[in-house]
Amino acid sequence: MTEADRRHVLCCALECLLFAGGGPVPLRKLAAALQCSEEETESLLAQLQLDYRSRGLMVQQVAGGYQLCTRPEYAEYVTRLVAAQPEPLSRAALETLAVVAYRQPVTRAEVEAVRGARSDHHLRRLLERNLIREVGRKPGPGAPILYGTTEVFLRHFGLRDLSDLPPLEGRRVQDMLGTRAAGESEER
Amino acid sequence: MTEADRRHVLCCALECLLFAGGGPVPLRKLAAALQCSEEETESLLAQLQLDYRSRGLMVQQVAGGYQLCTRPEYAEYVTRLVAAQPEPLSRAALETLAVVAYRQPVTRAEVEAVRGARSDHHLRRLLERNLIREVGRKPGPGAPILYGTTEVFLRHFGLRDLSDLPPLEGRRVQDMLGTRAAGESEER
Amino acid sequence: MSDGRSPIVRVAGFEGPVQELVRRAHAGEVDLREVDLSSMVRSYLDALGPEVDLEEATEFLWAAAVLVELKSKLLLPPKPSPPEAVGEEEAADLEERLRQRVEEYRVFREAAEALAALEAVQRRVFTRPPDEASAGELPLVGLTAEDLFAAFRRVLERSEQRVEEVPPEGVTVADRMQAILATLASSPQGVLFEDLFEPASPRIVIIVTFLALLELVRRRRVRVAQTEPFGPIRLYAGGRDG
Repeated sequence: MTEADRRHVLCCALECLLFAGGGPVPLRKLAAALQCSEEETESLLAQLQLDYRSRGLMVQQVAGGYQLCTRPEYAEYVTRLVAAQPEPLSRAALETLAVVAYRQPVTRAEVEAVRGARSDHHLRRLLERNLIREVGRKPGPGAPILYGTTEVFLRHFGLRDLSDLPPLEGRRVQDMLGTRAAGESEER
Repeated sequence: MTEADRRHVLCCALECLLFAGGGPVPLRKLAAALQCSEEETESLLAQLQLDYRSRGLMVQQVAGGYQLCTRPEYAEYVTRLVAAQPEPLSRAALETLAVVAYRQPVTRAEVEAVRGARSDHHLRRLLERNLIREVGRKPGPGAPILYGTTEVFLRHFGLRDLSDLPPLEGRRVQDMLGTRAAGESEER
Repeated sequence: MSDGRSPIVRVAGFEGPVQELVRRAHAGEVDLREVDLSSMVRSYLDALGPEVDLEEATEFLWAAAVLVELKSKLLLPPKPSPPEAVGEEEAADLEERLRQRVEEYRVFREAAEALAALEAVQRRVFTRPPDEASAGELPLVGLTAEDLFAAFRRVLERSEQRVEEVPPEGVTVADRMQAILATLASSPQGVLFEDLFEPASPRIVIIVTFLALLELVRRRRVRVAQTEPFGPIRLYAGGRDG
């Protein structure tokens, strides 16, 4: 088998893996299933993405992995066949979510201090939609609940990970706002 | 737009439909979503099948219609990927799931009344694992969230369809299991 | 965002597209407290011809609302801070605190707008839903879930008479799994599906037993077989050795 043939087989296999995986599949798992290095898997992913240029599907890097999805330009066809996606979030809910996303872990009181508005209703809705979750309790009086974002959050916005959050004014909002200590670097 | 371009767009759209459709999609539905005739849809399917010759996926015609699937020659790769099974549910989570499954739609309070134990944590874990979902709100004070099972649940337990269960003497199993009062007949 | 046709406004210290004014106000380059918003609105309305560009008017209205909100935030005292934030506040002067608060809020509002844009794209993207093909993980040999449920229903019918189900202490899926495995281990010839369920059990116990059985099947600890269509369902331990 020539090297080109080998690459082609792996590329087809990769397509199968992404298809069968359903949701986002981590690079590590893809490489293990292909039995090749993560570097080569990345190069195969790039190849596949290229092959997909003129197709209906595309590879998306989201929530810590890779997934197949339909290209946005064909959305109208798809919505004629399957139920539309869930309702978009309201502006207030998005604001609340933004504070949680960039400030996590964060308490309700901290969210409300930033927004200058009551946010318990929005937090509850976001919890229900599984976009945020309780991640622990803040030490101190009352031990208020700390909130953070979920994998569903990353998928909802098509984000690779938290560092993929949109930067603001050329800087990462996170850096600008970061009150997090250097020790808390369990960032992915 | 030339005829060739039009065909190409439709072919990409068809790929999206088969992909997002999940299972087999009847020709009639494909044609309706593409807004073209069934004859043309068939010819587009043939075109797509041709385009797929050297790919990992293929179009399969099954009883209910057409579906995308992985080519059998790549089965070993896919098997390696899915072999890593998700961790089993905790016993408390399974209990909670049992109550939701057989009592749906059901509120957290109802689940807890049956289990005799707090269940919010388990409900959240089940939500995260996509085994249950919100299905609405119960009318009345506080309008508590109603939970039901998902497709992932069906898949997890190898069930085809919960609501497809044959009625038992005109009633569904879930009615039989329900201890819901006569007033609470918000049957769907 | 809207690069199209932002209405031009003229106020003290600024002349240009209204969106630019909003941006500068956000950035603190224009002191809104010095800007007469009501005259800005009036002159815009005066300049409106008979043909109103609805999109442009909407954009102006939106921008004006943002400016009014922003200005009110600068002029009005802040809401009392929630309890836990109080102690953390430095004894800065009111204006500085206000400024920080508006700035902080502005940053998050822009972040929310960016997220809304991402959401809009992602809503047009569809992933593959779980389908029946991948349900093949579950080795239900020659059996559909309906067969199992039909059997389950028979069991339930027998138990239907009981009025209330008090959740019995200690009935867990794990316990029932152990019990099923123990029963099957002592019956190499297999056990009838129905025999797993004690008809006098509360329904919740039957349900939990049933779930336990499904879980065992999923884990391939139990094999399910039926020798003929609609025939009795037999359960066997293991499932790999036969």
